[in-house]
Amino acid sequence: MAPWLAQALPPAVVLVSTLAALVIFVAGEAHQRLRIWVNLIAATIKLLLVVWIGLAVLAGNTFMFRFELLPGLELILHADALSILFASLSAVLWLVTTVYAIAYLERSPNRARFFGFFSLCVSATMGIAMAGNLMTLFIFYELLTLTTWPLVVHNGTPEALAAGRSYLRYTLTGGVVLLVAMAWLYGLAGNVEFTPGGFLAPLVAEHRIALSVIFAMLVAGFGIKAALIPLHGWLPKAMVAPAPVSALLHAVAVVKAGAFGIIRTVEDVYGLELVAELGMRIPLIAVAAWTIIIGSLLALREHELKRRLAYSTVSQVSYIVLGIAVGGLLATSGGMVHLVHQGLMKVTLFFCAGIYGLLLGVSRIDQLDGLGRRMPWVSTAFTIAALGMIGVPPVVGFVSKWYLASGALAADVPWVVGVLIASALLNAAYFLPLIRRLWLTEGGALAEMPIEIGALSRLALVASAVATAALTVVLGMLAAHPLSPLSWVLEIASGYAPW
Amino acid sequence: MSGEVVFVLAAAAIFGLGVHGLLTAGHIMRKLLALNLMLSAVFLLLIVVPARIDGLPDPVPQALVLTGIVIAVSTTAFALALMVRLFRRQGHAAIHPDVDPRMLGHVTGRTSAGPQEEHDRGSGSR
Amino acid sequence: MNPAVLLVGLVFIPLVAALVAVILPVRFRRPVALLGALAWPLLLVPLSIAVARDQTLTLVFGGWTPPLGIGWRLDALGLVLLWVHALAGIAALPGAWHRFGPKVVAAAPFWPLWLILSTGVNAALLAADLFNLYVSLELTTLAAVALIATDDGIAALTAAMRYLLLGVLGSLMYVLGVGLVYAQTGSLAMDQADAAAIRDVALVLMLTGLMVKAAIFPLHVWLPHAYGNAPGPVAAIMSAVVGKVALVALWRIWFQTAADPPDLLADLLGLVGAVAIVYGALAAYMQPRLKMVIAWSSISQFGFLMLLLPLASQTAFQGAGFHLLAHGLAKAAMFLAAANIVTVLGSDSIRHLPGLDKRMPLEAFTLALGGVTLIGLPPSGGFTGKWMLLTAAWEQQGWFWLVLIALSGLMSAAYVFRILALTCFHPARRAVHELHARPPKITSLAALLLALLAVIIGLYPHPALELLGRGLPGGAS
Amino acid sequence: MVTLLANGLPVLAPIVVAALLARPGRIRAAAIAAAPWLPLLLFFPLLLHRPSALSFALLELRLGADPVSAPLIVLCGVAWSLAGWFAAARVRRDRVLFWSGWLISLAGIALALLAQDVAGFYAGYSALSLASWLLIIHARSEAARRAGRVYLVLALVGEMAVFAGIVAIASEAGNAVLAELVDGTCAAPGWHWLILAGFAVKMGILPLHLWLPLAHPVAPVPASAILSGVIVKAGLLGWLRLVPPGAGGSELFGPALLALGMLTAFAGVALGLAQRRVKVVLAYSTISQMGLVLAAYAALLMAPASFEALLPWLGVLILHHGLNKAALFLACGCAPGRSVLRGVLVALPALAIAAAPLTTGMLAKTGLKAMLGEAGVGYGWTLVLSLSSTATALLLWHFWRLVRQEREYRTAHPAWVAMTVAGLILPWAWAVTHGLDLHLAGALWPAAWPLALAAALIASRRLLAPKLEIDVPAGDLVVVLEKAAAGLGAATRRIAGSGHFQIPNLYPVHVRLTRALLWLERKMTSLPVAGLLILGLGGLLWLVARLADF
Repeated sequence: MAPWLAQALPPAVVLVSTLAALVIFVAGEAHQRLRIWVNLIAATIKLLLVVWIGLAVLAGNTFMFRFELLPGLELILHADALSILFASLSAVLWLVTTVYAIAYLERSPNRARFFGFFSLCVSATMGIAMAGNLMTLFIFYELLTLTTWPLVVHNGTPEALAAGRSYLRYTLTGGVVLLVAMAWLYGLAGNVEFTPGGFLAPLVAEHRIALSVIFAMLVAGFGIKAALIPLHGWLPKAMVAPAPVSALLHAVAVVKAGAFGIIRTVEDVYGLELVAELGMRIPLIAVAAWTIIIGSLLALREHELKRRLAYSTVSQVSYIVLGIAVGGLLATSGGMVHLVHQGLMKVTLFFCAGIYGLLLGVSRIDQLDGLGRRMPWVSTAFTIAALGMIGVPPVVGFVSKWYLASGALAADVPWVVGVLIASALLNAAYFLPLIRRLWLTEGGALAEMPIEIGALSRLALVASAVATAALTVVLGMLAAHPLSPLSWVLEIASGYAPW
Repeated sequence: MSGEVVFVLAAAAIFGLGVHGLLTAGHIMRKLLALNLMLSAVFLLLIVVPARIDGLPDPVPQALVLTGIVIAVSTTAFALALMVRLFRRQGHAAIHPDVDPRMLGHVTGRTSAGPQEEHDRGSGSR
Repeated sequence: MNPAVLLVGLVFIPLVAALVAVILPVRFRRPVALLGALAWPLLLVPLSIAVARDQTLTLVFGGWTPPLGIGWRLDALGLVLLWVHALAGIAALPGAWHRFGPKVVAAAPFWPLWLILSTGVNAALLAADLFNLYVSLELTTLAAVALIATDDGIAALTAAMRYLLLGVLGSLMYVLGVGLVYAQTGSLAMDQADAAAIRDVALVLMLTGLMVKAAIFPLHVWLPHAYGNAPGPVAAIMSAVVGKVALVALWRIWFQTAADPPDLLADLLGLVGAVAIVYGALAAYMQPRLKMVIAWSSISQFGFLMLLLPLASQTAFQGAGFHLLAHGLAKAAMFLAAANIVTVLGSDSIRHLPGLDKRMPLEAFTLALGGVTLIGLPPSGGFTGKWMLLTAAWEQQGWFWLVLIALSGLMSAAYVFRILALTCFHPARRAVHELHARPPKITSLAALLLALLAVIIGLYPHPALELLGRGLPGGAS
Repeated sequence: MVTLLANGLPVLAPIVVAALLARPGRIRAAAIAAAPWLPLLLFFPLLLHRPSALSFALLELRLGADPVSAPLIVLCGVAWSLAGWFAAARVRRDRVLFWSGWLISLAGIALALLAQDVAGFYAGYSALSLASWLLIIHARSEAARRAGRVYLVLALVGEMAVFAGIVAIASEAGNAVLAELVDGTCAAPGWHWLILAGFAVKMGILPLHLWLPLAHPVAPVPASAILSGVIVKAGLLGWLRLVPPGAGGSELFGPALLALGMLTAFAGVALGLAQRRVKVVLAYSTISQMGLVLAAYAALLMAPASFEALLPWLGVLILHHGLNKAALFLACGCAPGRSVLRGVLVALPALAIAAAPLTTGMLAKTGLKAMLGEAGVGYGWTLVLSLSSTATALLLWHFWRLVRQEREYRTAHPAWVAMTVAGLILPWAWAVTHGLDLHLAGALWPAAWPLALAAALIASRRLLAPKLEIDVPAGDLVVVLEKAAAGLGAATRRIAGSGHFQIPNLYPVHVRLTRALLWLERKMTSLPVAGLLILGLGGLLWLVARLADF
């Protein structure tokens, strides 16, 4: 591959959607057709680019873009297997979510603003995926905060504004914590790129405590977006945003960015061995386990559909952290692959919840009665994704759980299996009643809302939900296929696993 | 007690008086007078303090004071003009510690929401 | 030719233009002033090249050496601020041009005053001796007060008067200090050979006087009303440079004249800055008017810049200098946008802001970009400055400063996002209905470009950092 | 390709047909018409007997029939088809729901039967578990909902226990091939208990039997038939698959399991005798019989060496109980009290279950005794085994009396007859084709005396205690547990409701702060204060500077 191409592609992946955002902002509200095309074309191009890079990485090419931001502080965009994992997830789901969002917001105001920030948000996510050092990751992480906030408050209702405030409070504080941690870390270690297995080991003799504190701060900073309890408070409130935003927040961008940051911290900055040596591994596992359980319990308490889904995210995203912290080939793979799997399942759930809300005005759980018959496709998609969350094979959730649990045993933390099982039971406890209501309870006298949405849009909405649901099943059924996320992740994890 | 010290003390006293006047006087005119008093004190000090032991006058402070006088004159003139403008607009020549009255709108005894919410909800009134 | 000769132009082009403008009939003042205001920034290009090569340029007039003669010198910090001045000034011109047309009464004094302000600022930045600095600062203050008074409202006049009185008090304290310095050392030069002697009363008087001018909390009381009530372009240029000129002078005196000030004093001044950061942000968050929010934000940011004193390292200087640059650009852009908003809505009460993003998208965008810089989110100029200061704090194990610097962004975020939420995302329930004529688009674009620049310098900060990295203000290291 | 098709089709076909149900009209009708006969596809892999590996699917899926699953495949193919035939005629309400549950269960059990790897097996098993829930709640009555709830909770908990055990295997060996587990490569014994307990839920082993007596009465008749006849046996398959005789240390807990099995056998009868509804009685009978199956499994654990040899006997046991129990359940839907012929058709499988001489039950008992003999347990256990026949006979007598009262008009469906006949023949055929030593003559007396004893007991009970009526609610322990759970829930709600945690409202602070700031600003803006501040700060700086000098 030509050197200039190896340099240009990573920023290109990031900039594609920035460009789209610019066009959308400049074109303004009126040019709907242009906006749709720009959105779709940019999403497709981005997907193709990611696939291209992915195949090239598979073939052994390296991609590296460097830019000296400050003296001794570089902006590095690179593409390793882990980047590709996250990038391809974002690219695929961006395409689907764009289709969904176009249909979802067919008649609503302020679409230019919405789609502009939507694209910027994906830009930031791509930047996070491609980041080659902590600083780059941080920069895009903050950009992500900035670009998602307009989406969260998009509706402009008092609740939305309150949610936006809460979101900012949490994420900006997280950013500050990260900033301090990074200033400290850069001071100690200088400007170092992500290195599989970490690069801090030489410092441990001298700066043991400092490294521990920095690690805790980094995890806390990223943990706010990853919604580790008790840093999760913003996530359920952010539910007031339009459904595509929730889907994006929960599946692609924000919480995933946090989880991805933790992955990078643990694997590429510290290295799990060092984390264990600092005595931070078990606490990290404990935090993740605690989040998994408490998140599920909180979800059980909610009667608002999207809020329940939100708490479910809180719980599920911690699987990723759990897998990374447990370590070893199996658990690391389980955690990383959950990045993709949880994304697919959760995006489906939110798509469906959005469709129910938009077309039927359904927001509470007790309004779900009998919807299976009225919207069989959507409800089937919802059911599949929910079952996947519980971990029912052959949906992808099972694959994650399988690897996580067996990895926990292999890494000699058997109690984690108990956590996973408890979580699966709790998941069942809060998802199965929904499924029962959908299919087995007679519908109430819920009047159909006057649907102001065209047939094509309706089709797009349903199709996106069905597509992602189908993907969850297909990826689960073909988990062992050499091109599946699982195989990809196993490849990555074999480079990391210290035990 | 040498002569210098007397001058310095005098200058300090005049400066202090000026400051007092500048801060506490009600009418702007008085404030400006106090200001000029302070200027005089400064000039006095500038002339006295750098005086060399050998008794020869140092030209630099004198040049400085000359410049200072120019500035003082222009400042006073400008301040007077401003005072006149203010007098014409508000009918008297004094300045008030007027915090923006709209800020009071925040603090109507509301119990349920913060000031910002008040703005958000559109029910704010003074 | 010695490039230092060009320094003359920086001061004399606006001065001469001002004189010419005063002489000419009112309707010619505007174009003359425009020429003058556009001409002197052209000199910055060769000057930048020269400074990049020679570090500092020194010019002594007519063979008279200081202390009697007048000497000018241009260093990196001065150059940076000159650029801010130039850029903010040029960006403010369209708005001023539109607002102070020949039929407006206030236009007659406005244009000459505008040029005199430029003269004063440039001279203050070039001043190589303490007294010269006093004269320039006084000129700047007077011009600024007069410009504020062009608004002619009671609020503006009162604010101007208060600014004038307190400013003069500050200058007098400063000049007292200068006198004492001269008495102690027999020199007025800023880079004192016998720096150790500059202590106590002299130093404290100068510092206090300059702190009043720089509106460092708790000596800030003149600023919010002055900026908040000044005409838009005036507020822009004032927030961009006028306060900062005094701050730069303070830095120079600190590092240059009083080369080895006690650490305790530095810590105290840093602490004052810390309180300013918090207090300013808090007050900004509670303001009911957009311009007041922006003005209070300046108080917070000036406090931030005070942190250079306790940190006092090359990295910290780079950070603070860069923050000066980014903040100047962003703040000017925000004031210009606010000016347009006032023009169109007839008010800048934040209650009238909802729906702004549809009526005035460029202004909303400008506010957003400027806000991002103020918060110091990456990648913006504000972030670069913040990061350098953080690094400096780390290098000295100054944990308190480190945490403070990190938290300052959070506090800025509170007021910035409050404004953004109101402007862009609030349902337009209470928005005003009658809109005034929109100022020409170029005014909006100028503000936007300035805000964009504030962000872009964060992506390519090397030239500025390179310049600032050569030594503390005035060449001390 | 053919192999793959033959192995994969029994799993895929039901899913495809289930998907077709979504289209109303002719397609749905065709799907329902085809559905009953899909289980027959299972015979392809059985006959082919050649496994195939799908390295891309799931976690490297392997499919194929083997001797362990063979009897279950036969049972499933026959019983599920006949019950399906019955269901096609009888189930009228909510057909889509019923048939999707039916077909997904079928796909699940097919996968569980054919999978040769751990993950595949688990996938099939859990699909089966969840989908059979749909069959249980089909009636949508309050009782059905309750039964569904209890079933689901138990099934999920059981499944999670299995999952824990499975990942213990996976952590050692990845997605292990089942056949390799026999060599003892599986996880530590602690995990075995979890696996055993998890599958025991499906089997209805005491005390995890709670769902059976609730579920069977509410499920449609054909669904009960397969639940009781086939699906419960999936638990046995799980045991055999994941804790095969010979797996590390498994022989240690043979005796305990044997005792538990026998206890379940008698307890099932005792609880069943106290029931008043036909299908509940049958459910308890199933529990009791599963206790015997557990005993058989325990015996195999204790004699791992002769596992291969005893496997056909296990097949007889499975086929015997599965078909006969299915026949009895189908009988419940055919008004057996209406004619003598129908009475005979009910009596035949009932006698078989009670292990009357010359029935398949006798054959099964012979097999059990053979197993116990191989296991080397004492004669006492054989006696207990015989006594269990007496107990079963008592229970089935109870059943007979109840079922004869069912005479509301219903046509007898040919599927019932076919099932009964299959129950009579297939176990014999299995025994013969596998060349088992039947000991017919020697088995007659051991089979006869327990029955005689039972008859004597029945007769004497009429004499001794005619009034004795014990009433145990269906599901026994469930009632207690439900009450406890309700109490706990109420208590939690009380606690949670009283001191509801609330974040303090920050507004007053906010207002106070604003007021304070306002006041401060007003003060500071006035010139005297401002000046004082200037002077004060200057003074402070001076003081500090002086201090620093010293």
